[in-house]
Amino acid sequence: MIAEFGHFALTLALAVAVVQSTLPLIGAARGDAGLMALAPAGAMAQFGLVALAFGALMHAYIVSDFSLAAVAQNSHTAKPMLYKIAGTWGNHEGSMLLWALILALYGAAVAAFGGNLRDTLKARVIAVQGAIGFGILAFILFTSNPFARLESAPFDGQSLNPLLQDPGLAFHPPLLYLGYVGLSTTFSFAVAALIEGKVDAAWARWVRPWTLAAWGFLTAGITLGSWWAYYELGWGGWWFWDPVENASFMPWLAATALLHSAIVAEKRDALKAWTVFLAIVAFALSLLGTFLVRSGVLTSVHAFASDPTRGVYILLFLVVTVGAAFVLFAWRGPTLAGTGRFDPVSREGALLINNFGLTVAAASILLGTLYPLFLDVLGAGKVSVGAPYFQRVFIPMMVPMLLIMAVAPMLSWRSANAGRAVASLKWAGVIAFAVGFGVWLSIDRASALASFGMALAAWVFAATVYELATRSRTWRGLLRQPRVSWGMTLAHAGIAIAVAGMTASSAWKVEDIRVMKPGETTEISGYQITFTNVVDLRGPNYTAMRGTFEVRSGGAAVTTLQPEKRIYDVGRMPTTEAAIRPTVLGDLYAVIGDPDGQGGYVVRLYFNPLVAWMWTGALIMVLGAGLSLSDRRARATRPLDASAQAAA
Amino acid sequence: MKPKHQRLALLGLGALGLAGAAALVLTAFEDNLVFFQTPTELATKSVAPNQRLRIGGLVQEGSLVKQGSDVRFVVTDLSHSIPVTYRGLLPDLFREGQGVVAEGRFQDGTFAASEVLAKHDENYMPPEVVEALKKSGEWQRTTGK
Amino acid sequence: MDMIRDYFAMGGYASFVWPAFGLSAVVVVALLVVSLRNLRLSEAALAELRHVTLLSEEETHP
Amino acid sequence: MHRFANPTRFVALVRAVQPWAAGIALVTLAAGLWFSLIASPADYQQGETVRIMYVHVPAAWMAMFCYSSMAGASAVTLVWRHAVAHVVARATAPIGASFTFLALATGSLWGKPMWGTWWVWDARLTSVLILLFLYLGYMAIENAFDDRARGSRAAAILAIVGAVNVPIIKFSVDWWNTLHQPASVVRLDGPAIHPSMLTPLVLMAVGYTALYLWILALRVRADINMSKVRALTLRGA
Repeated sequence: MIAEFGHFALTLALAVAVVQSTLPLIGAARGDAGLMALAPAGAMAQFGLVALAFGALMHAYIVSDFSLAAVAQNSHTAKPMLYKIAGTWGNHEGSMLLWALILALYGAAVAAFGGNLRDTLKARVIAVQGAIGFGILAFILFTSNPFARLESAPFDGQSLNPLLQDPGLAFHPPLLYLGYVGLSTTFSFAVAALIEGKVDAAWARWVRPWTLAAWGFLTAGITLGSWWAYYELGWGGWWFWDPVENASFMPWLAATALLHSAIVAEKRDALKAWTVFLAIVAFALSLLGTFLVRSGVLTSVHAFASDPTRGVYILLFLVVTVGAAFVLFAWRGPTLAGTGRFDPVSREGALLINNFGLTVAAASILLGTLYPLFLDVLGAGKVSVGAPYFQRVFIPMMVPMLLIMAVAPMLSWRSANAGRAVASLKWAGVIAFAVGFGVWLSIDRASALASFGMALAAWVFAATVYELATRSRTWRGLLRQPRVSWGMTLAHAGIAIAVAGMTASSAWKVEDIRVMKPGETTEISGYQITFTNVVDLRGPNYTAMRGTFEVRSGGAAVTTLQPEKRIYDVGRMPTTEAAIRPTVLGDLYAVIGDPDGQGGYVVRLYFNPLVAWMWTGALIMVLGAGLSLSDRRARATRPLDASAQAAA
Repeated sequence: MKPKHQRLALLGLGALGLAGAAALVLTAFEDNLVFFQTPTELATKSVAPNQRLRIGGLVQEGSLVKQGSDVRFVVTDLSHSIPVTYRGLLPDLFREGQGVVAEGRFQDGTFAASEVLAKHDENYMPPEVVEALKKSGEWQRTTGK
Repeated sequence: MDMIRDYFAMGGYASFVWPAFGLSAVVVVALLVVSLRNLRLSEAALAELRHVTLLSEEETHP
Repeated sequence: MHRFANPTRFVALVRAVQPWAAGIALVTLAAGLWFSLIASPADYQQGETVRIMYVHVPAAWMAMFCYSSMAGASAVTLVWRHAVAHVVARATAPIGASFTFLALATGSLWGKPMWGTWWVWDARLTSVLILLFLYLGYMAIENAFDDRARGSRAAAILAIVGAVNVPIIKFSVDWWNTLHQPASVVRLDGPAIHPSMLTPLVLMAVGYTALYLWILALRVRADINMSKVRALTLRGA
């Protein structure tokens, strides 16, 4: 009964989306305030209805209503409650409903917080959101209905993929979607601005907080996903340049570029058409990510061709949405010429380089991700473009970006003296050299490249701190810094820390794979590790084999590591639970594998230096985004139509 | 600075960056852009069984055996060689000593081709000249055949 | 006669050689003709417009 | 260079060049055709099909030459905003597209008997196909707008970005294993082609280049005429 209720709410939401996406547009074109007022009401109604539907689906998962096909395929009575709830979005149907829910949430947020937007702009933004919502809701209802009933309900479900039964992954999709779908708001703003033919400082100011929020969630979501891969897959790595990872990384790069270009559009009335273009591209990449992950093309183009309904629908949706936006951009974009002139060497110039670098990097990742698909379509055979491609393309592109990133905040707007800016950073340069040389001399496995990476991280960090110091001058000035600029400083410092973590963990990872018998001791990176015993134990819905390792350093006991190998009752699928001891200097990481039949076990031990820095850096970046967002100045609470009124 | 110079600088910078990025991408793509692989390249890497691929090299002199429409020959790059079987029509340029590209998959150590393409070299000359060169002993493996 | 027939047979490759030359000729000539025609049309349009403007200018400035 | 930025002076130059280009084109193409179809020998390997080379290779060269000219002119348009540079780029596009199409079509006619296939997705053929798409995209963007000034900038940017493809086409046969053979004429250690075959090839190449200049002159003049027509109509309206 509740499921039918949810289904009904979803259908109603589709009807609301039709109204929300058409009438306000007509109202805005005619100047009819009554029709325009439908927009916020529609957005609120849509959020309410989709939330009801989502609640109904979640209820079905909680009470294990196996008469629903989606629940029967993805849940099980023996699952812990957290994973029953997380199971709501741990599958295709539910995750698309989550997508729709978050989209409606953002629409409602624009309606709620957009009190001082121009009426026409607000109506148009919400209408565009409604149109996207219509596309997604129609997709859910016609191709992936989560409320589809089974003829006869099975006694128990087929359970959730054990790999996904993990707290990290339970919260990964909602965070990632808050980021992906958050970019839809920016997209709607861009399309609305194109319809209006006007992009001014007020518009740019409105777009920034939405981009910032989306960017923060996206950063958090990607980090959580990476962290999950790190401890759950048991390979000791944290990023595999897997197409699914790339699908979330490309929108992040575009959103980062957008954050920076929106600043130029707001402060200097330049790069306006470019900013609008980026807003479209960022959401296009989000949709492309959804398409790649949800259509099944990644496993095989042919599998996609044999069961095409879902994939073809998302592809069509992508082509129509983005195509319409690009046509609109081609038609109206050239009218968005800015008035701001600037020298190549200036803050604007540096931000432009940032945009160029990020865009080209995103494009090269896109190429590497799609190229195998193209070849497959052409019948030219299967190839995999692996991590080496991405490393060789992405890292060289990021090096100059990081070099410039340190200097850019020191440059003045319009026209700057690059020599003076670099000269003022001489201490940062000295620190960077000291770090680079220190690493080179003190670590016997230090390659030139890794030392350079550490020096680069030090350079960015020192320059960021120095820039903050010159900006605030005194301790009191430090406290008086606006939260927006604290946000920038934190984000840049976070990047620096994360770069150090990435460099160190890639360059100096120690890996030891061996067969050990209980009682044996081995040594890795200065730790003596004794394999004590293996016990079998019983979890809520799995059995596990748990190995115990005593870790000592110089005779003193450090910790006990207990990696597990689990076999879930349903599906009999094994998973690996790595045991990790994180420290500031590096993670000790242990994985226990299969027994060799002679009393030994395959054991993998890793020492991953500075991995924690990566997560810390990412957290600091998210913190920076949050801090910026909490600043009243970034939220543009005042009516900012001064320029429009002046023009009228 | 004049707008003209600003545009020139932006264009120059953009072109430079784009060229650099293209170079990076092209070098990183490496063997994914090659149309075929030589026997030596294949000797150094493992090939999944039943994986479709293209091999390229010269048809070894004296290796061509025809039985009806079945053809057997050996593709070589002068350091490694691969035996090939094929059933079907051969292109006109196909002959011993000439370049060839075969598409197919490995079956028990021999390469079962489903398509054979001839690859011609970059030398063009009239037959009489070739004869004359051969007579005078100037004809070298590297420039022809 | 045989010589001519042999020549047109192109060593058995007539169906590849002649279309290649024919296609090239057709495309090049078509491009040339279209460009010439466009030039003529544009010149005619310009001449007519000049004539009209001259006339209308004469009308307004007697 | 800036001297010819003035349309009137530029048209005078074009008018002066046009008859010479036409004359050279007609004479060299006539001589080139005579050499390529009658007075040159068959190849020791490829037999008579080698004659396709005399229309294929010059067309391919012109495809790249036209694109380079178009990209260069587009760069001048963007930086110095010279209107005539843009006229040259716009007039070049259909000529370059025609030559690219010819290179692909005649190459296909050559590939079927010699390689045994009309088409393969190797680096050379694919990059030339992309060149054709770049030309078509340029023309589409250029003509998609009622207001000509709007489309021209987007088209110029596309032309410049697409210029990355030109060196890729040229060196694709050296960088990667392709079915297409390496360069025979433009190479460091001198041409690998017998003089009796080089003669028709060079004649045809010169003829194609002169033909390009001739057609370019016609199109440039028509284009400038039409913009005068538009200006007059606007003033009249």
